This record gives sequence, C-alpha cells and structure tokens, in this order.
Amino acid sequence: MPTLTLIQAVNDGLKVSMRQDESVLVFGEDVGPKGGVFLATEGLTAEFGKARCFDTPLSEDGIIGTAIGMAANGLRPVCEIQFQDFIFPAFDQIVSEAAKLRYRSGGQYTAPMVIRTPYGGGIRGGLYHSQSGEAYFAHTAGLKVVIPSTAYDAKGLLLAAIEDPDPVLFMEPKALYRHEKGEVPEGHYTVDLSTLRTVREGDNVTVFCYGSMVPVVEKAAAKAAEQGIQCEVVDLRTLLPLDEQGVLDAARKTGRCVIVHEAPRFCGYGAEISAMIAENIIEYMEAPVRRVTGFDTPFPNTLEHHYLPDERRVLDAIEEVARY
Amino acid sequence: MPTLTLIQAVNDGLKVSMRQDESVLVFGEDVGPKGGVFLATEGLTAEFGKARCFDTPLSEDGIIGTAIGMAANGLRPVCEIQFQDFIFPAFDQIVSEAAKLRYRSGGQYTAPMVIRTPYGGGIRGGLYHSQSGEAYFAHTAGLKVVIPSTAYDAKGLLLAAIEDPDPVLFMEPKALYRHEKGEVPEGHYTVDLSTLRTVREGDNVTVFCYGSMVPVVEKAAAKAAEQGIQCEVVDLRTLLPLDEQGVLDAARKTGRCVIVHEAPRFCGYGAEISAMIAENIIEYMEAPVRRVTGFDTPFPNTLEHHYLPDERRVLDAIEEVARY
Amino acid sequence: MQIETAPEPFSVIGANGDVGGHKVTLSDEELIQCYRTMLTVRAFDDVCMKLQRSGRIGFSVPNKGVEACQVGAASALRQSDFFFPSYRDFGMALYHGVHPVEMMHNMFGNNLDAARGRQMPVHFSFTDPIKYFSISSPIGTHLPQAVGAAYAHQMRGEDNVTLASFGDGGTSSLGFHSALNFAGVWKSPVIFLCQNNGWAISCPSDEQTASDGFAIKGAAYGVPGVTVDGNDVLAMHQAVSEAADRARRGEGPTLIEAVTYRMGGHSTSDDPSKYVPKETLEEWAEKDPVKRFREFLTVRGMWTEELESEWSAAAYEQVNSGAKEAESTEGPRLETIFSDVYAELPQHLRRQGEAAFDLAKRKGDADAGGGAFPL
Amino acid sequence: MQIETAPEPFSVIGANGDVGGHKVTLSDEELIQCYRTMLTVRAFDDVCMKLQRSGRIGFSVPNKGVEACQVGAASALRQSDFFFPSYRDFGMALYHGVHPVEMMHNMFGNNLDAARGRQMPVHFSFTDPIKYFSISSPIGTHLPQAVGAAYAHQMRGEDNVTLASFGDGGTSSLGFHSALNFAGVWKSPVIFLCQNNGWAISCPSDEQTASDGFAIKGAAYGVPGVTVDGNDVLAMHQAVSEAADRARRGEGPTLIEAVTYRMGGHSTSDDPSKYVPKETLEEWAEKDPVKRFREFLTVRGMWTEELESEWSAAAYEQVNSGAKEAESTEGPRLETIFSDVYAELPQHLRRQGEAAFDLAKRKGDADAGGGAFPL
Ligand SMILES: Cc1ncc(C[n+]2csc(CCOP(=O)(O)OP(=O)(O)O)c2C)c(N)n1
Ligand SMILES: Cc1ncc(C[n+]2csc(CCOP(=O)(O)OP(=O)(O)O)c2C)c(N)n1
Ligand SMILES: [Mg+2]
Ligand SMILES: [Mg+2]
Repeated sequence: MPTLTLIQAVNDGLKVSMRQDESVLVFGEDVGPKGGVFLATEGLTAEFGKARCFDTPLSEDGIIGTAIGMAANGLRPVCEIQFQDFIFPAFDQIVSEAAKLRYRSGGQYTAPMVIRTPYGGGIRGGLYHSQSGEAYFAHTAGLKVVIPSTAYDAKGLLLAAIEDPDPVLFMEPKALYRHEKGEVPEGHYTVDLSTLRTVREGDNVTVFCYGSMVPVVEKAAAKAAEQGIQCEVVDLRTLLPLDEQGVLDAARKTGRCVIVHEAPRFCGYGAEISAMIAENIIEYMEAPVRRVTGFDTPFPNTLEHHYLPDERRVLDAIEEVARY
Repeated sequence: MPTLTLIQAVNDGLKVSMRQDESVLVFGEDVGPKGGVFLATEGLTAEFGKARCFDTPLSEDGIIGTAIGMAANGLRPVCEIQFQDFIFPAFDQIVSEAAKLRYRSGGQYTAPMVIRTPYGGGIRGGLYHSQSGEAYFAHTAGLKVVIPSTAYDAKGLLLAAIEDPDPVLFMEPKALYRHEKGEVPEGHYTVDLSTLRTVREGDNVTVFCYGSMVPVVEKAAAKAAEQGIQCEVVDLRTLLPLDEQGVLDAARKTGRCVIVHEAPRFCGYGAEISAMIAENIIEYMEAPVRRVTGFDTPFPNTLEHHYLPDERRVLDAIEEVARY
Repeated sequence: MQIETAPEPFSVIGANGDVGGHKVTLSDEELIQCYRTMLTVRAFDDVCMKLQRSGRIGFSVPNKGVEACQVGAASALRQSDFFFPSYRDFGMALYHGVHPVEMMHNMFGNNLDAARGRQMPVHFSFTDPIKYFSISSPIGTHLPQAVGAAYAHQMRGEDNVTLASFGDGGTSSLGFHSALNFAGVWKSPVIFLCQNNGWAISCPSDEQTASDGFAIKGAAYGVPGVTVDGNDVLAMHQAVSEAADRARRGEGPTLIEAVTYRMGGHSTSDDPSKYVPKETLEEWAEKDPVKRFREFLTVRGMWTEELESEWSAAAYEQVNSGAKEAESTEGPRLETIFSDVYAELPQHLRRQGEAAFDLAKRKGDADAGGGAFPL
Repeated sequence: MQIETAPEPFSVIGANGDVGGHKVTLSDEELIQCYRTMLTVRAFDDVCMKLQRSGRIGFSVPNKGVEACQVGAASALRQSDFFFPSYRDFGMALYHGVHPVEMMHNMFGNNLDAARGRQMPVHFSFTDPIKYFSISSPIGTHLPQAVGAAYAHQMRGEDNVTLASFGDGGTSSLGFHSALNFAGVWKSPVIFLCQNNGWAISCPSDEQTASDGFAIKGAAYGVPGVTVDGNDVLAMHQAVSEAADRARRGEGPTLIEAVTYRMGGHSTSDDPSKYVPKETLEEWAEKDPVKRFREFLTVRGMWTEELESEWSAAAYEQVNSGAKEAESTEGPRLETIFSDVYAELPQHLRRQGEAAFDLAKRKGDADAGGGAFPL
C-alpha cells in the first residue's frame, strides 16, 4: 500500500471519485491549472478537462450557490473554499440553502455536494488563515460536518462524503496536510460517516478530539501513559451527525473526560460534548469535564504557539482529571 | 411611569438615544417611512430626518458593512436586520470585520455599533422568519450578544448597547413584541450589559433562560411551585460576554439545573452553560443538567407549537431534575 | 462594448389591442391558455387574500398586476426547462399545468403539501409537470443556484434553459452579483428575469439603485440586458423566447427587466397605503395586464363577455374547490418535523422525535397519531 | 444613459517621456516625491522578499509593477482623506509619510506593530499621518466600510473623500456589489480604485468576469467608470484628482479601473511560473512604471544617474535600517492575545489569560514576562 500524506490522500480521493463517476466535478478559486493553493487538486484539470475541474471568479457565494444548483440538477459537485476563513460570504448559501433544501421541499430537491476547505492554525496565518469554524456549522441541522485526521480517513471519508445524499462540509486540518502520513489503499474505499475512531485505548481518562488536535493528544496520551495514566483517545471524525452513543460509551468507560479542540472555547464544539455528558451520564463522572481549547479571542499570528493547545496543556488537563 | 410593550420600549430607546446624541443614526430595510415591518422605528424619520433614519437597498452585507465604516469614522450606527434569518448574507461582515476590527488594529479602529434584529418563532413564520441564531454569534469573540425579555430591559439594554464601545448584536424576541408589557421610565437610563436578572428566587431548581423563553419558564416555575418545587429563574440577558460567575453561583445554589432556549440543541447556547457547569462545579450537581430546546431540525411552520419549548416541556424537565 | 438601455420598454400590444407590425407567434390555443392562466392567477390571488383575511390561512403575497410577466415568460418555455421562481410567480406554475389544489396544499400547509407544511404559504415546490424549484424566503439565493442547474444542463449537453425570476430589490442581493458574474463567464443557458414592480416592500425601485433601470446591470457581467413592458404578455413572451433561443444556441444568458407594478401590498402583513402614492396606483390600474391582453383578444375576435364569464367562473371554481379540498386535508403529522432533515434519520433526531411523540401523546395531541414514532 | 468604455486607457506619459498636450499639475517637489516613493516601494518590496526567503519574516506580497497606481492615487489625495487600502498598496502609506520602520514592525509582527503581531505581514493599520484603515484578508469586505466612512464625512459636512482600493478579483466579491450600489444611491464621496493587475492569484482577469473591462461595472450602479493606464503615475494622479474633485463637490463616487500588471507572484507562497505566460511578463516588463516615470523626469531634466543612485541608496538605507530596528524590537507579550478583543477585558478572558500566563511561566516562556497577568 502506498504511503501518502494527508493532502495526497485527498488528491487521490478526488481522482478515484472522478474516474468512477462522471457527474463528479471540482471547482473553486485556483483549483484548476495551479492545482489549489495547497495542491489538493493538482493534476485534475489535466486528467479530467476544464469542464470537470476549473477555477471560478472570486466569490464563495457563487461557488457554493452554483454547487447547490448543480447538485439539485443531478451533478455531484465537490467545491473548494480556499481557506475556511473565507467561507463566511457563503454562509447564507450553506445555512439557509444547502442545509434546508431537502426539508423545505419534502425531498423533491436535494443538495448532495461536498464543500472541502482547509481549516486551523499552525502555519502562521494569523486572524484570517487559521480559524476553526466547525461550531458554526455543527449547529446547522441538515448539514454534515466531517474532519479527518489521518491520510487513510481523509480519502475514505472524502469518498463517503461525495457519495452521501446530503451536503457535507469537509474540513481539512491544514497543519496536518504534509505532516500526517500513512498507508492509503489504492482505488475506491469508504470510511462510514458518523462513526468514531478509537485512536488509543485506556481505562483512566477519555480524551475526545478531532482533526489537527489528534496528533497533539496522542503525544500527550503517550506522556500520560509514562505516569501510569491510560487514556482512551477518541477521534470524532464526523462532528454532525455525531455518534452520540459512541461518545457516551467512551465517556462512561473512564468517568473522566477531556475534550480538545483548537477553536475558541465559548460555544465551541466541545461544549456540546460536555453538555451531552452532563445531560446523560453525569452520575458516572468522577471529575470535572475539562475542555482544552483555543482562547476566546481572534487567532493571533506571532503568538499562535501560545494560542494553540499543545501537548503540555492537554497533559495538564489529563493529569488534573486523572488525579481529581 | 408609562406602561409600554417591548417593541414600544425599543422605539422609545431609539428616540431617547437619537435625541441626546446626534451621531446616532438608524437604517435598514423599510425602517424609514414605513417604520419597520414591526414598527420598531416608527416616527424616527419624521422626527430626525432622512439623514438619520432611512431605508437602504436590499443588502444586509451593505447595511452592516457601511455601519462598520460609519462606526470607525465617529458615528454610532444602529442598523436593523429585518429578520434574524436574513442576517447571514452579512455574516462575513459581522464575524470577520466588526468582531475583529479592534483586535487586528490594536484599537486604532473600532466598531461601536448596534445591530438590532427580531428573532425566534411564534408568529407562524416557518423556516425563514423564526430562527434563533444566537449560538452562531456567541461563538464569535469580539462581539457582544444581548437579548432582552422585558420592556424595561429592552430599552435599558438597548441604550447601554448603543453607548458601548464594542459591536453589539441586539436580538429582539419578536414573539414578545406585543405580548410583553411593563413599566418603562421616560428618558434615559441603562441596564448594564453582562449582568444577569433573577426573575424568581428558589432553592430547588435553577432554570437559565433568555428572550422569548422567559415568560414560558415563568409559567412553568409557577406550576412547579404549586408542587412545592421552588425555582431560581435566571434571565441571562447578555449572552456574550456572559457573567459566568453569576451563572455558576446560581447553578450551585440548587445543584439542579435546567437550561431553556428555542434554538436547536446541538451546539446551541445551552451547551455552553451546561459545559461551564460540568467543568467548574460538577461536584455540586445533584442531577443531570437538562436542556429544553428546539429540535435539531429547520424551523417548521404548521407544527411550530410542537417545535417550540412550551410550559409542559419545561415543567417536565424541572420535575425530572427536582426528583432525581 | 456599447450599451444602450431602450428608451422605452419593448412592447407588442399597443393602444386598443393593436400589435402594429409585430408578429404573434403564439397559436390561438396558446393565447387563450395565457389569458385563462392570467384569470386563474387573479382568482387564486383573490381567494387567498380572502382566506387570509378570514384567518383560514396565515399569509399570502398579492400577485395582482404582475400576471403578464409570469405568464408571458412561462409561455415561452418548455416543460423540460428549469424554473427558479420567486414567491410572486403563481402564473408560472399554473400555465404549465400545476393544479391550483397543489398550490392550495401549500397555502394551508397541510400534509399533501410537498413540504408538509414546513414552509410558509407561497413557498411552493413542484417537480411535476414542471421543475419549479423550491422557493426560499431569503432574497437572491436562488440565482447562483439557477446558474449551477444550468451548468448541469450544459455538461450533459441538454438544450434546456433555466429561468431565474426575482424582483427589483433582488438585484441588490449578493446572489444577483455572483449569479450574473458566473453566468457571464460560463455562458450559462439562463434567463434572468427581473420583475421591476416598483417596490421592494416599501423601498421604491429608484432608491434601490442609482443605475439607469435594471437591464443595464447586465453590462457589469457581459450579459445583454433588455427592458420589456411587463404588463404586455406578448412582449414578455417574445423577449423570453428570444433569450431562450440564444441560451439554447449556446450564446449565454440574458437579463430581462420587466417593467410592471405591484397592485397590492407586499404581503398580507403589509399596509401599502402608508407609502404607495395613490395617483401612481391609479395610473397603473389603467395599464392592467389582463385588460391589456383582453383588448388584444377582442381585436382578434377571441374574446366575448360570455367567454369571460365562463372562463372566470371556471377559474374560481378550480381555485375554490382546491381551497376546500386543501382545507379539509389533514395537517402534517408530528414526525414530519424530523423527517427530510437528512436522507436518513440520525440518532439524535430519533431520540428527539421519540420524546416529542411521547409528550404529544401524553398531551392527547392528535398530530402524533397512534402507535410509536414511525420513523 | 449611454455608457462607453474608453477604447484605450487614459494615459499622460507618452513614448519617450513626452506628455503631449497634457498639463502636469504636480509641482516639481511633488513629482520627485512620487518618484522617490516609487523607489522606496521597490526597495521595501525587494527587502521583504529577501527577508522572507531567508526565513526572517513569514510572508510578503510582491508590489512590483503596481507602484504607479498606488503613488499616483495617493498623490491626488490629502492627509485628511480616508484610505481603505488593499495588501498591495505599500506606496499609499509611504507617499504620505508613514516611515518604513512602521511597516516593518508589522512585517515582523513585533510589539511595536499597531496590531501587536496579531495579523499576518502586509496587514498594516495606521492613523497617523494618514488614516490608512486596518487591512483585512477577506477580499472586498472593506468596500462597504469605505462607503460607511464616507457617509460620516457627508453627515458631518466635511469635504474629505474616501479611497477604496482593491483588485480585479475584488470586483467579484460581495463587498464590491453592496458598496457600489450603496455609494450610487447615497452619492458617496468615494473613489473606487480597481487595480486590474491581470490576476487574482492564478485566475486571469478575463476569466474573472465576462464584462468588457472593469470600469463598465459602474454602469450597474449609476457610478461613472473610467479606465486609466495604471503604469502611468501622472494619469493615475489626474484620474484620481478628478474623481476626488467630483466627490468633494457632492457629485458622488467614481469607479476607476487602473490597468497594470503584477510583476511578481501573488505572494511569497505562490509560484507564478506555473500559470503566468513568460511572454506577457516580458511585454509588461517593457512598460515598467518606474522606468516610464523616469523617462518623463529625464525629459524634464529632473533625473540623472547620480540622483537615482542617491535616491535609491537612501530608500534602501531607510528600509534596511527599518528592518533592522523592527527585527530587534521585542515580540508581542503574551497578554496581547487577550487585550483588544473588547475595550474592557471580560471575566472569561481574564481567566483564560491568567491560565495561559501561568502555563507560560511554568514552561519558562519569555513571552509572559515577569509578575502576574498584567491585564
Ligand atoms: C436577504 C433578505 N433580506 C430581506 C428580506 C425581507 N424581504 C422579503 S421580500 C423583500 C423585498 C423584495 O423586493 P423585490 O425583490 O423587489 O421583490 P417583490 O417583493 O417586489 O416581488 C424583503 C426586503 C428577505 N426575504 N431576504
Ligand atoms: C473572500 C476571500 N476569498 C478568497 C481569498 C483568497 N485570496 C487572497 S488574494 C486573492 C486574489 C485577489 O485578487 P485581486 O482582487 O485581483 O487582488 P490582487 O492580489 O491581484 O492584488 C484570493 C482569491 C480571500 N482573501 N478572501
Ligand atoms: Mg419589487
Ligand atoms: Mg489582481
């Protein structure tokens, strides 16, 4: 099996999908000849032609708005938003339109489409090339939100997302694009949406995480193990619809939970996990449910290493709930 | 003291503010001669002229984008978005611009402005005239989010919001526009932002709520009292920045908490309150932290009475946590 | 490029029903169908206003005055074309054979409504006999969607066109800008139909923009713009036919400004007397599109008082019986709150649905029906 | 209205530096200031590229080729006017006396940067000596803001104008549409300066839109549009002066398309060799705006090799010493993550800041400084 980086896996996933289904097409800013600013779409125009992989004018509203119309008329668009930070001009199209089309038409019209977008910090991108906006979308019924953390999952989840009958926001952790590598099967396979991945098993503390934070948590968990604290590390992978039962089972297993994400804390995605625990299995909790997150500030540039949760912060939280 | 409805209090607040500060101006769709679709701005163009209260073209991006520029150049714009459901075309201006301007310029440029908008269900408005999007905004550092539930607070909080140095999203519960009445002082007064209002005191169960849900919770609390369950009812009023200490104190007082809002549950605002409790004072909790919310679906029309949390649903939750 | 807006909107039916040198391409049958559809629109509109005033439906949107835009445009298109209508486009559906009762199911928000009463009235969605795209309240969002739908036609090599209908206010929306820009670059087979009816709620069209009319906006996108008399059903038919021909030939989109007038309030929630000048309203009443068309038909010998009574009675009969049927159709069941959010019901919605179902049954609420949560 | 786009962009400096019949309104002193500013832009650009390549700063945006647009426009405005620049507008700040070291503080993201290193490089913000609005990465968002700022000028009866600068790509943004529309209706004293530099990253301007150039887009909003040779600093000066005069007289906004060319990559992260045709680049190298202006000055007897060496050396000296100073200036302190989110620090940010501070101290991190969390 070839070893690919996460971004190569995305690229491979797109190619596999476009080869087997000619209704799949890819478009967005600079995704054509340039191959995307991160090269996720490299080679697609050459292989599939300009009608199936092309650049658009600079309008996220136009990109996602037209994708909805394509999807409603039989195509399977996979559009790219260059940075998640720039998705907001299309917020209306996503929240009011893609997410609600099936509901408001009783299924007469639907929007099976994928919006790929790199998110998160770690590349010195400052306020507008670093944000993690998953909570904005996970609060939106009708949408699916997927975030891979490994090369294998990136391809498998992407293929599942493209084949899914509902609109999927596919957020790619840009910090892992080239740092995350793994064996990736050739050809077609899928990883089911709405399933969790147990990254590491352990009986003492459960740590929930996703995307760019997974390797950080893995390192912290390894350190914790040196002190005899065994962590159950869960990669959520699909944030919406979430496998809630799986989350509750994993939380109950240890009774001590930590949730890690790089987005701001206040009303962040971690709040939902915590609230779910407090609502359903509080009686099993033997410690406060801790969140390790970005701060409730815009994303700073020079000091991003302080902003982003690191191994030390995660380990602190693990130790704290383990010893509580 | 005159008795005003909530919407009359808003109208009065705008007039008081415009009389005392000529840098205050009001604009939006249909706010001029028509006085707004709910008549919140009635009489303003007549009293203050077209330069200070006027209609705009149909562009929320334009309304909020120009308001930011006005605010950065010495004015105090109070703009209206006709329904909160239509704020999304301006999401980028709010989240990327108004909320981050002070931070990204080190305070050289700021956006002291108010965005007023009616939110919530109860008027048979269906998918697009009923939504409660507070969680989208409360996750946005740099923004303030205020929701009044009484006529007194509507005027006092609005005046405080207009005088605040930061951008404030002022969400008005349209279901209460004419149903909520109360004594409102004439002239100028303010209600401090980031303060809670204790609606009712009690030792058994703490109920957190805001906006349109406050009267629903009050009724449920009265019913609960008939059964000997005394509720502490807290109206959050300012959702961001929240008086977190006040919330934790109120939660600890009873050790049994219910959170009520009409927005969808998943990643809704209630999750943050619950997570805050689970993180800081879980050891005081004697029952699961329950949320009573809208469903995780778009907002339906014919069946909105099932969608909206009612007295019965709130009472069920109160009884459940009280008896736990 | 040199752009000129027509000094006068293009029109066909002149004074006294005369068409001057213009050729009429519609058959007599089609002409009658146009006229009868306009009467049906008017009946549907009238009945809905009354249903709303008597509290039997919650809301409606007056369509009076704009019937020629809707019907003229629809008559120029095929059933295989794709319509992206606005909420003020009753006639497009009716012309192509959507039965009033189908529309009434939506007005009443009952269980036979395509959307199962989830949307407000006038937010129709049909797939048969025409693709009449699910209407959304946010203004302008459907415009780039129409361009996307057209891209699918292009990619499959089909010669269908897409009609996107919107108002003068809609030209200020974000969707207008991205849609026209993308359509210009993609040479999309789309007809952008801007119905300039004088108002966006209470904002007059000349405060909506400082441009010299709306057709000229096409110049910003390399999209030809034409101005048409929107109260002249034959002018509308011809302009849309030409735009459709261009589109089918692969020559790209057209922006059509139809100059017309909203003869009622914005909606049943609006009181236009606060802002619409009485004189203007009276002026436009003179230009009534139904009257205008009737004059043409009379000249052609195709209209008589008797025919009018017959057609009008038939229209009312259809609409009224539709209303009656829709009103007596059962409401949506509780589970429709939870279905169609996704293709499959996820865990959390199942739990929420079950809880809602149990509560409703406890309260003795009929919406829940009997038995267990059926999803 | 009748709209024509100029068949040829308006230009002043002809072949061999000749201005033909055009009048030059800038004084000799101002002409020299323009030229020296262009040299400083070039030096600043060059030094930043090298700093980036050697890893001393993280990012920059090539400004080579567009100096005449920036400087010509800036030279037509007053210090009391309001600038809403793009990230490719070094010259606007420099012309009006912002010292390169101030810009370097931003390039290094240090503690003397207005934004305390919170933004990426090239995202400047100045209030003195000119109002140079805080640059934001999202394209086009500043355009309606510029219109709002102009409204404040109008309301206070001031005759200041607002300059909003953006690229060819920016015309597709939502902000462009709402800004021009509002400005048209409000007759805003705004100059919309579209620098058509051929590319939006890798998208060529003729795939950005199907319109015939960018100036014509003004017609959609009742805003006059003019096309100017953007490599001709005097043409730029004159066009912007005229637009500013109109605006100050209360006659409303102007859209100026400046036709120029981006002679480098989009940014230091971009490899333009993948998509920019070599021949086009060579063609435009011939039209270099500095060379063009130099020819004019030479004809006027205002330029010599010696002066050039002196000016260029002075520019590099200023820029290099600025870079040195900025590099040795301390970085932002940890508390700057938490300040300026709001005017006052709220409870939750105090708690988060204290925790971050404690952790940093525990890790021995210098950013935290000594003592307690200072906010
Ligand atoms: C984005 C958005 N903003 C505001 C509204 C509220 N609104 C509904 S209809 C309307 C006016 C539309 O005017 P126009 O486009 O001319 O269409 P008409 O109603 O005249 O047919 C407004 C402002 C909305 N539906 N969507
Ligand atoms: C809303 C948004 N979408 C995408 C981007 C990514 N991006 C940055 S610059 C750019 C191209 C801008 O081109 P143009 O407006 O012509 O300006 P130029 O860089 O040529 O000066 C793009 C697509 C962005 N910054 N903002
Ligand atoms: Mg209209
Ligand atoms: Mg450009």
